[in-house]
Amino acid sequence: MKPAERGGNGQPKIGVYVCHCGTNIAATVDVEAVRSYAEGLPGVKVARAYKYMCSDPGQELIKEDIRANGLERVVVASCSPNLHEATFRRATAEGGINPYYFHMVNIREQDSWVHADMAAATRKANDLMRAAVHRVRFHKPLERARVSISPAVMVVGGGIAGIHAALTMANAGKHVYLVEREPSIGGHMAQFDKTFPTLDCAACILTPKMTEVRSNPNITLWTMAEVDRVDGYVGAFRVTVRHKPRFIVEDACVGCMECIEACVFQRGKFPDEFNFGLNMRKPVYIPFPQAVPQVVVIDQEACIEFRTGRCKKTCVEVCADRNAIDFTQTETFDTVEVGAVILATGFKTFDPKRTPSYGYGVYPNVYTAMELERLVNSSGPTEGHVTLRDGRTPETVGILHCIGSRDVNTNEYCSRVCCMYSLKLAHLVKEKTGAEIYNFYIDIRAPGKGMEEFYNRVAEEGVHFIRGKVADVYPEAGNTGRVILQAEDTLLGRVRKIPVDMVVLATGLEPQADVEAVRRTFNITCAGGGFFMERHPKLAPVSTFTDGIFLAGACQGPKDIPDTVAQAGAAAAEALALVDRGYVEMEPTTAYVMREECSGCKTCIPLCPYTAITRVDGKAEINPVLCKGCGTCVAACPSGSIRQNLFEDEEIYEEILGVLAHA
Amino acid sequence: MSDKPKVAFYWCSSCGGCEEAVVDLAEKILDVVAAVDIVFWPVALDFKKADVEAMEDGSILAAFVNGSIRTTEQEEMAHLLRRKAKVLVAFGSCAHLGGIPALANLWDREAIFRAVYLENVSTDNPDGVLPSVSTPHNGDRVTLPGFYDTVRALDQVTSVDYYIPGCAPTPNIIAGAVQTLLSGDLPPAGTVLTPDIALCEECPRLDTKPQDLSLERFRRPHEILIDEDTCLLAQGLLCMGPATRTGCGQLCINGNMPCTGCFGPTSKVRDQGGKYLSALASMLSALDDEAIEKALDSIPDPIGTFYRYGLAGSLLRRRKMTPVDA
Amino acid sequence: MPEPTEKPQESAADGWEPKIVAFFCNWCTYLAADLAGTSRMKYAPNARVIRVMCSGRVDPQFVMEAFANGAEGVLVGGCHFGDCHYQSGNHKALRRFRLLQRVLMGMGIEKERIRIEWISAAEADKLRDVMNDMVARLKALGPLHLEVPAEGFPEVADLAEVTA
Amino acid sequence: MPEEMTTQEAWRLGSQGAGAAYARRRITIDPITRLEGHGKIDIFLDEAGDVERAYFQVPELRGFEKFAQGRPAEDMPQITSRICGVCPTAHHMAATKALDALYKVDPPPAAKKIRELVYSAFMVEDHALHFYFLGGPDFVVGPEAPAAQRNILGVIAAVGGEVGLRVITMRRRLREIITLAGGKAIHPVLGLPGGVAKRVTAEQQAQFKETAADAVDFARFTLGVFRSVVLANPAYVDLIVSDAFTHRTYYMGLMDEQNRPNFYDGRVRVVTPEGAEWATFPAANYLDFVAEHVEPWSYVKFCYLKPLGWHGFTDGAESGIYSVAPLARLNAADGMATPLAQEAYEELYATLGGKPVHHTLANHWARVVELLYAAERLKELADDPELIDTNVRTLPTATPREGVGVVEAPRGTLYHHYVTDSNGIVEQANLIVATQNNSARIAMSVEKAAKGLISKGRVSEGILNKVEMAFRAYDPCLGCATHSLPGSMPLVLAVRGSDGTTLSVLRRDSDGSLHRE
Repeated sequence: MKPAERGGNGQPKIGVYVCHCGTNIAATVDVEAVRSYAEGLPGVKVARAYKYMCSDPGQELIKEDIRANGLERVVVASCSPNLHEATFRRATAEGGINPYYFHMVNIREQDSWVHADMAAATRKANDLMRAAVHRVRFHKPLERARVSISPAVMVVGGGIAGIHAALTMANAGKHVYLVEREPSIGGHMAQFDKTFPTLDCAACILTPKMTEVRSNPNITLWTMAEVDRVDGYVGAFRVTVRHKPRFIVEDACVGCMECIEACVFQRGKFPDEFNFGLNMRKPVYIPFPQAVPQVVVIDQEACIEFRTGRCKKTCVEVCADRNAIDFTQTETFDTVEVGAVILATGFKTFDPKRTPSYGYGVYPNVYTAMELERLVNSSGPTEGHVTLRDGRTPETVGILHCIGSRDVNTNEYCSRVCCMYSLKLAHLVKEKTGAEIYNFYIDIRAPGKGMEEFYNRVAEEGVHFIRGKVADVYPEAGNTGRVILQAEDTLLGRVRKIPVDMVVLATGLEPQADVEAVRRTFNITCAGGGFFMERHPKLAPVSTFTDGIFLAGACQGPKDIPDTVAQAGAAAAEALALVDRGYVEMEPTTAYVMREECSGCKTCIPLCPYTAITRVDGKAEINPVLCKGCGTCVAACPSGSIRQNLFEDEEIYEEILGVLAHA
Repeated sequence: MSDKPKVAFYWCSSCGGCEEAVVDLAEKILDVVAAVDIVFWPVALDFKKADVEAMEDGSILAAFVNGSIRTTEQEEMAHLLRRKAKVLVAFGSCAHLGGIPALANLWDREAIFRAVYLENVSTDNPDGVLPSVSTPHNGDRVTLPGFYDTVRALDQVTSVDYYIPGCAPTPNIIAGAVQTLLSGDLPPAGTVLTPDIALCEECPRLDTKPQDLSLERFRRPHEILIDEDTCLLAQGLLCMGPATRTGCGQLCINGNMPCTGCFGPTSKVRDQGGKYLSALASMLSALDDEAIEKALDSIPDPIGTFYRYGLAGSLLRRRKMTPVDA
Repeated sequence: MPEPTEKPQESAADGWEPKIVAFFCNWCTYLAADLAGTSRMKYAPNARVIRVMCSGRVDPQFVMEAFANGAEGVLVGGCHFGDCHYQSGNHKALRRFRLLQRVLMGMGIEKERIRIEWISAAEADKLRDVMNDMVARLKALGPLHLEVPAEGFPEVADLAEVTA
Repeated sequence: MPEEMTTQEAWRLGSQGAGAAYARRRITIDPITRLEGHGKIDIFLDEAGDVERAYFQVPELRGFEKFAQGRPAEDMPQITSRICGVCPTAHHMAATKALDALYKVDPPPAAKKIRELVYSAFMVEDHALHFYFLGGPDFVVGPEAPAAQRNILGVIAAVGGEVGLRVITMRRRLREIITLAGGKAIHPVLGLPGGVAKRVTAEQQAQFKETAADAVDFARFTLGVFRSVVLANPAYVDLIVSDAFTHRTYYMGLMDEQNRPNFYDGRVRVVTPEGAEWATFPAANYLDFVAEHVEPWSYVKFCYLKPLGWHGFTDGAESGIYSVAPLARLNAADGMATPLAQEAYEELYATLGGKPVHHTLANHWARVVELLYAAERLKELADDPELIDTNVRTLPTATPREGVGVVEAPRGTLYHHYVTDSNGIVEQANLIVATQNNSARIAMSVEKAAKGLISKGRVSEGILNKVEMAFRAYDPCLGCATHSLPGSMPLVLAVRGSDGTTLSVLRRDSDGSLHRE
């Protein structure tokens, strides 16, 4: 552009204020010199120096000059804008002009405090001042846009975190869509027997909440459903949900389970996922007794009708006029608009096959902790009897800690719950079998309420603790079915070989397998270890960098149930705070397209990390709500047709010319 | 002379393509001749500068000057015509932004003379004779105009009212501009007399460009078989279209070759190359330094590519000569 | 209206000081510069910082404009990879920067005069070191005379005289 | 004035080159031509008032040889075409052929045909431009006619308005061929190593056929005009053969294997002033035969035959000075490749007394002969079914290093020579531009004309047109455009004694009127 065309809005009246900040600035920068220098700059009508500009009298100066001298622009040279930009913008607004007619010069953190030579520091202050005066002439009035928020919310994941968050918000009167990909909600907690450290039964505390979800009129529960895509933005996410066919008409099914009885398969023939294949189920089944919804599901892979099309369909006969069975069901989709989303997609347990030395999948009596949870559970595959695959009841059990945790070859982090659930399982097994229990641990980590006490209690019960990692697991000679655990006891300083009937691997927690896909769907980031990244580890632990998307439970990192529930509550509260306000206020520093100058070349579209740019009638269009104002599209637009509020090319060019004194 | 508006044409450092462009008005040129008095056209009419000097200042309606400023003589004529013309029009890429000859700004006079007269393979010049601004002849002198170190665009020598871009400007652009000027309804000074929008807008291939174009590297035209329908950028070719004014009728693209940017940038851009390199680098998929350098190696001549016609008119204007270059 | 400007010093001998234009991203490097202040670190006063939201906003034209108007060096500061507040602005900045650097070198501007650094909000010491190091290198290089050599341009007055 | 001058002083002095005060101090004919900048002639008289020395100057340089360095070779066809906007196609083609050689790649047949088609269309169009708009008027209207009529409008007046329109239309249609097949008429874009960027469609070929057929008729018609206007007029024929426009030099041209001129491809052939073959060589060997000489008073270099050496501005078998362009090509040839052109060729030599013809003005006639050939060749190619074959590119595989390309530009043999690194980036470029080959002979023609027409300080009024004609006969690029619009090239001729006093000033104004001052 030719200089002639850079006139901007002419020569507005500018007020300049230089802050002493006591001696913080004045000791190194000749404040008076800067003030008088500024006075000589084009457009400057008022130039004052004051001891503390951020003080009320200081701000009053600005307001008064705007009123009395009709200032149209304000420049304050003081501390970092990160401290007081908001303050002076407010003062500018209260003076009666647009708050964005203000610009701030940082002569403290980035000048007086970092330089010793007064002449140089003053020269620098002059340069920055000149740049600000140049720049502020081009400032435009800006408004913070308000976007109204859809009151509905969505919770993804029906584990304890999702259940708790959903109930909290539903009870606050918000409509909640709860999306769960399994046939029933409940998540991992539903598979636990007891919960540490209090040993109350998981089902007993979880089931009521599950049924409450079912009965709460504010909750739309979608099981066997997954989020397919997310469009829109905070306040107005359009979420498309894919429903996998259940082959059962949910509303028609009363959960009588007669169809299961009547199935042409006399007994279970297919591994029961809920019990980790420790027992078999039929093609038509209900995941577990307390399942919510109480609705059966048909396994398409297993069902004869699907495989041959020539099944007697005894199930249909018995279902009779309820007509709940529908082999014709197919995938369906729902799209709903929600103001906020809580991700509670949970975790997956570490697969011990990845560390073969422990013999999982090789020796029948090596179990994972989750498998043991089912074995000790009275409604589990063995009705709560700890019975080995070879039918024996174990007399010695080895529990190996930190499988897939605190290990550079698998996961470096501590999974945080393994120590405690190992103690819990040790207690339960001992209680049920009186077996000798050996815990092989690196450290026992028992922080938190009642944890250490629980550790002591289990220790007193005579459970053995061996400080050391098991190096090798191999079968005992003579086909006893037992295996030898070899480990170096780092306390005794010698290698121990302990034969056990049963090995339990305390597997760690890992991000869900599809965490990357989910991350992309919701446009959030993952931190180290692959768990979803919170906006700030301390001050914004349930928020993400994408406004309106919150995190609850183990999808953000390994957690026990109390922390998960607490965090679910926090996420619910954040989401409520957002949707209850009814609107979101946007920073105005967004990018915008000069439509008539845009050639529609599409250069900008893939650059936006927030997919804020779309092509409408052959031209780029930026959604100001999605735009976060990074300006990368502005820098990239090859025809200069994209601009950015408060960071207009002219404003920055003027700053450049301004700081270069002999320009 | 009649009271028809007076028009002057002049060439500075140029190839004559701009004159050809005028001749390519074909039948139209007779209309132009009918509409104006051409009072000055070195290729056509009285060249005596004295006559032009004798004219009243501002007595010429419009002076169309093509070519960049390379010699003292050209600079002098630019100033003279500025004085005599109400409206001074920079005609063609060279006058507008320096044009291809401004690539010489990567060197200086000495380097160019050396290449042309001393180090040239077919030149036999044992005594190292160089052209001189003044050669003695019997106490008199045969003189040549001075040859500057730097090629300049017309508006770097004198103030310019309008620009007609292109290498060469196309007949429709010229006809349109002449009409505008004769209409008396003049656009603001400094206007480039073509649409202020990039080439892609009119490009027949735009729809074939993917929305999420990301390139591992760029291609050189001789490396690939160029598809005649697909966006050239999408084929990895460095097409300057997105950073170049439209109005040319996409001649090069219809010729199945990438745009090389002769119409210059839009009015919102100060440096065509700077802006476009920003856009192009953004398209690259490379993430780490090594991959980036590798990808950038596929642009063997960034300056010659991004400033093919605009080096003189760019923000930096010329190369800073260091002793190493001498 | 003519505005007061600082008269440039020409050589290290008469106290010439290289002038650096710095573009710092709002979330990392600018905060690092603030931290350097609150930590009362001391560094060379040659840089003039222009704040942008993201290093991805730095248009190569800004850098060229700076050099064209007398900057002896340009420093771009952004977040470390993975830390970008806008996910990948710094990646885009780096790609543009590397290509820009090639162009500038082709225009006779030494590589050391243009620099990009990833400085997190916590790395005040790195900011200080980068500032000092860059000033030292620029002093070693000496002034950058980019303006087109004056001898190539007889004053209009001279020409008038000639043409008279 | 001191020999040592500051640059500043030198520039001011240089600036005076265009100064009017300067213009009246000696015979100055400015401008005359334009290769890179417009030409200038300085004529110095001795005490006796006779011509002591005439300088033909080209006061501008752009330095393509230098700024080609560092550019990718494949950009050369487009960059070097900017050497000349009148014959960009010639530079584009020479550069493209240099790329073929550089990458050792042979274009598919269709590509070669498309290239030559574009090139032939260009030759017809450019020769027509010169004959009607530029050189032709000297004859069609007459060298003695009022200057104001010696232009295209005069031609139209002489031969009829519909002819003028026919010329303009023909030219436009020919340039359409270049645009359709080559992208742009001014600075085409089709050339790539190993072929062309774009194939020709069936619809386009249909259009090309039509235009080509008309072009042949048009060329015949033009020959007719030349016969009736020039050959029918003994005065013109005398003028053509008059000694003032005659130099006995070597002649160079690009020939096919039967030694017939081919504009696009072949071997370079050079004949002696007697017409005997002196050398024939492939483009790649040009450095063994062609060299350039530098004079301090012009930015243009002067070509000569290297083995013979530079002996100053003198003609004859001993001097290395040679000539190119239409007449030179015919002199260097044994015949023409197409029937109509062959006829016209024989007629020319029969009329002018056998080969070689040394009369510069015969270039106009030779140009018409070539116009016929180009049109006939254009038709052959336009009718060729292979023209629309879709295979128009052979992708280069060899590592580039060095390549020379040569074509016959309308104004003579044109050499492009590139040396690159292994990545195809130009390290060295050498360009011998058509008119450069002629510059020595042009300088001689000018001096000879001046000497022949100025004596004892007396200046015949005919000198201006004659010097101009001598010059224009070479068609040195845009200089010829002096006739493209009403009016004529203004000339100022001041005769000055050695003492510096002005003896007389003769001036011809744009309206063609002559004044003594």
